[in-house]
Amino acid sequence: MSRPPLRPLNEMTLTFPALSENERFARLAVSGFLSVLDPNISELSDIKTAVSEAVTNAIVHGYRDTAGEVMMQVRIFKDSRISIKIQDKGCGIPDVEQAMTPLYTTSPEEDRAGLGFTIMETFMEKIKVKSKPGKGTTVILERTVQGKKRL
Amino acid sequence: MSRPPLRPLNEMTLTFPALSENERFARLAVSGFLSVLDPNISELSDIKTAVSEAVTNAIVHGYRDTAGEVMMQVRIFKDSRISIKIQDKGCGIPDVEQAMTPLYTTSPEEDRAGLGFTIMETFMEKIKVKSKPGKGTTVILERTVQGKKRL
Amino acid sequence: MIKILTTGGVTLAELSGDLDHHTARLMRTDIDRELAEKHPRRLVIDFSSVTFMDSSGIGLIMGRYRIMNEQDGEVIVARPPAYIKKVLRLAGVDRLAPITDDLRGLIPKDIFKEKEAEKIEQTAPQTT
Amino acid sequence: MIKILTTGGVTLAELSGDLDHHTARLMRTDIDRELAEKHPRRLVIDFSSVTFMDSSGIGLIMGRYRIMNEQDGEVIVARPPAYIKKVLRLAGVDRLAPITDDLRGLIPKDIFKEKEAEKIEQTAPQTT
Ligand SMILES: Nc1ncnc2c1ncn2[C@@H]1O[C@H](COP(=O)(O)OP(=O)(O)O)[C@@H](O)[C@H]1O
Ligand SMILES: Nc1ncnc2c1ncn2[C@@H]1O[C@H](COP(=O)(O)OP(=O)(O)O)[C@@H](O)[C@H]1O
Repeated sequence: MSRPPLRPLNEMTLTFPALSENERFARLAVSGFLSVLDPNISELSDIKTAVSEAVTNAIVHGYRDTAGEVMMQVRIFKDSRISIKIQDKGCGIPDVEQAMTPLYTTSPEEDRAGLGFTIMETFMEKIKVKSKPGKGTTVILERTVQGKKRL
Repeated sequence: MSRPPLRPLNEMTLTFPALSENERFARLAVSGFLSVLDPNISELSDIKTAVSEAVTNAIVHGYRDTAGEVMMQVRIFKDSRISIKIQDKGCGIPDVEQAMTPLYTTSPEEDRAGLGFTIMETFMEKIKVKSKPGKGTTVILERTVQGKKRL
Repeated sequence: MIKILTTGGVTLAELSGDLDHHTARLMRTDIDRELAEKHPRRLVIDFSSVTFMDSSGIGLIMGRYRIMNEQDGEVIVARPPAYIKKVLRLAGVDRLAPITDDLRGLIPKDIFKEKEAEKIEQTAPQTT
Repeated sequence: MIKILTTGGVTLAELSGDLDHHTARLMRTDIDRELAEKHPRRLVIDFSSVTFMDSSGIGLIMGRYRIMNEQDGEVIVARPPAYIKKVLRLAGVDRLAPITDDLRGLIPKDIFKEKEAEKIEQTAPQTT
């Protein structure tokens, strides 16, 4: 798969405080912004699920002990390629590889299943995770939207 | 009417390039974010219309000759008071009072009706406009949401 | 989105979806082309399927009013939903273009026949 | 949102709306209270009205599985829509909690009678 070209056709950046009620709003904003690509139900559901995982992680883990802002940036490139960046300035992840292991979670007592990263990897084509303890975490999710018309 | 208290209960900030296709997205984001207040159809329609006017003005007038970013911030305060700020860093308005006169428009050739500010004033309870030629324009819209349950 | 049909000197423009600055530009192009080609004496704009409208809709009506008025024609604003009426009233649109909740008598009967014929032709929905 | 009913040792939890971290916390509280009070031998979670689910739904099922398993009870995942099945499969939920598209035989018949009675009582829709 080739890298997306540098200039997006359209983009939006959203910031909101790390409140769990904003998880739903983040999904809504993503599907609203991508509606111009006319995604089919299955890919829209995949994208919303992946975004929900990343935003929830920022709220639940990133800002576990603190308040803070979550940033989400959605970009649309040529040929319906999309890139979604979710960023927090929270506690960060000491070992990203370990964190991405299926079923690994640091919050089992809160009914976290340890499957957030697994879902992001499965439902998107590409995932990049940058994190630094004490500085925060950035997750970049990428994929192509086929859309209804082109199926 | 009393001033809204200083700390919002929730807020979101959205930025997007001044493309006309984003007018729809801005309305969608506002109604999605305010859905927790359960606004009735009539107030939701009023708020969406006022927001649409301010965002369209930023795109049509503010960035008439240039590209740029539109910022929209929505805040929810106690007792369902809301405040919506729409900001551009475009050309600015030389005479705000004149601009706010009903039917006044600098773009009649583009079928602008000169009623944007009139609609914002009528459909919201309070409007503040700050503008500086060459620097940009900030519009702040405020009102209370009654909601379905409280009617 | 927009569907346009002219019969017997009457142009019926059926608008649907959100009517804002972005979509008004697309609708305007289609309506003005039809007016220039067919020279109707009456333009009926049907708002019954419009889901949102801001002052761009007022601009759309006023601009069409100016064109029709030049050739001694009229513009009728038909079947606006309640939230659109609010904007229309605020703009005082009815002083220039009458607002009606009923299409009967305003458009020739055979416009409906043509619409039926068109429906059978169109298998896929039209996109703008 | 959630509606819970227990009859004949079976608890039926009907979930609706989006199931994410935010709503899962509310649902969990209600389910766990019912389990602690009624000690059912079977918990049937009905997903047919769930409009979205992420891994928080898996956590909700797994947590309830642990509670039920301790008291030798079982959890059944009923009527999940297609997009939810995808998440369930990925998590391998069916190894612990059977997934079914049919409620018949799983819950006592009189649970439906109670539901009817409740419907008549409730004039306004319940909110959580
Ligand atoms: N934004 C983040 N900030 C800090 N830690 C994180 C973040 N995202 C993930 N993690 C860590 O990675 C682990 C695995 O994440 P994930 O696969 O999403 O499972 P879960 O959220 O169910 O724990 C989390 O338990 C947490 O320790
Ligand atoms: N964000 C803005 N930047 C620059 N000029 C603006 C802006 N908003 C409004 N104006 C000026 O104010 C005038 C009146 O605005 P408005 O009442 O919304 O009517 P309209 O948009 O139909 O022209 C505009 O024609 C324009 O000259």
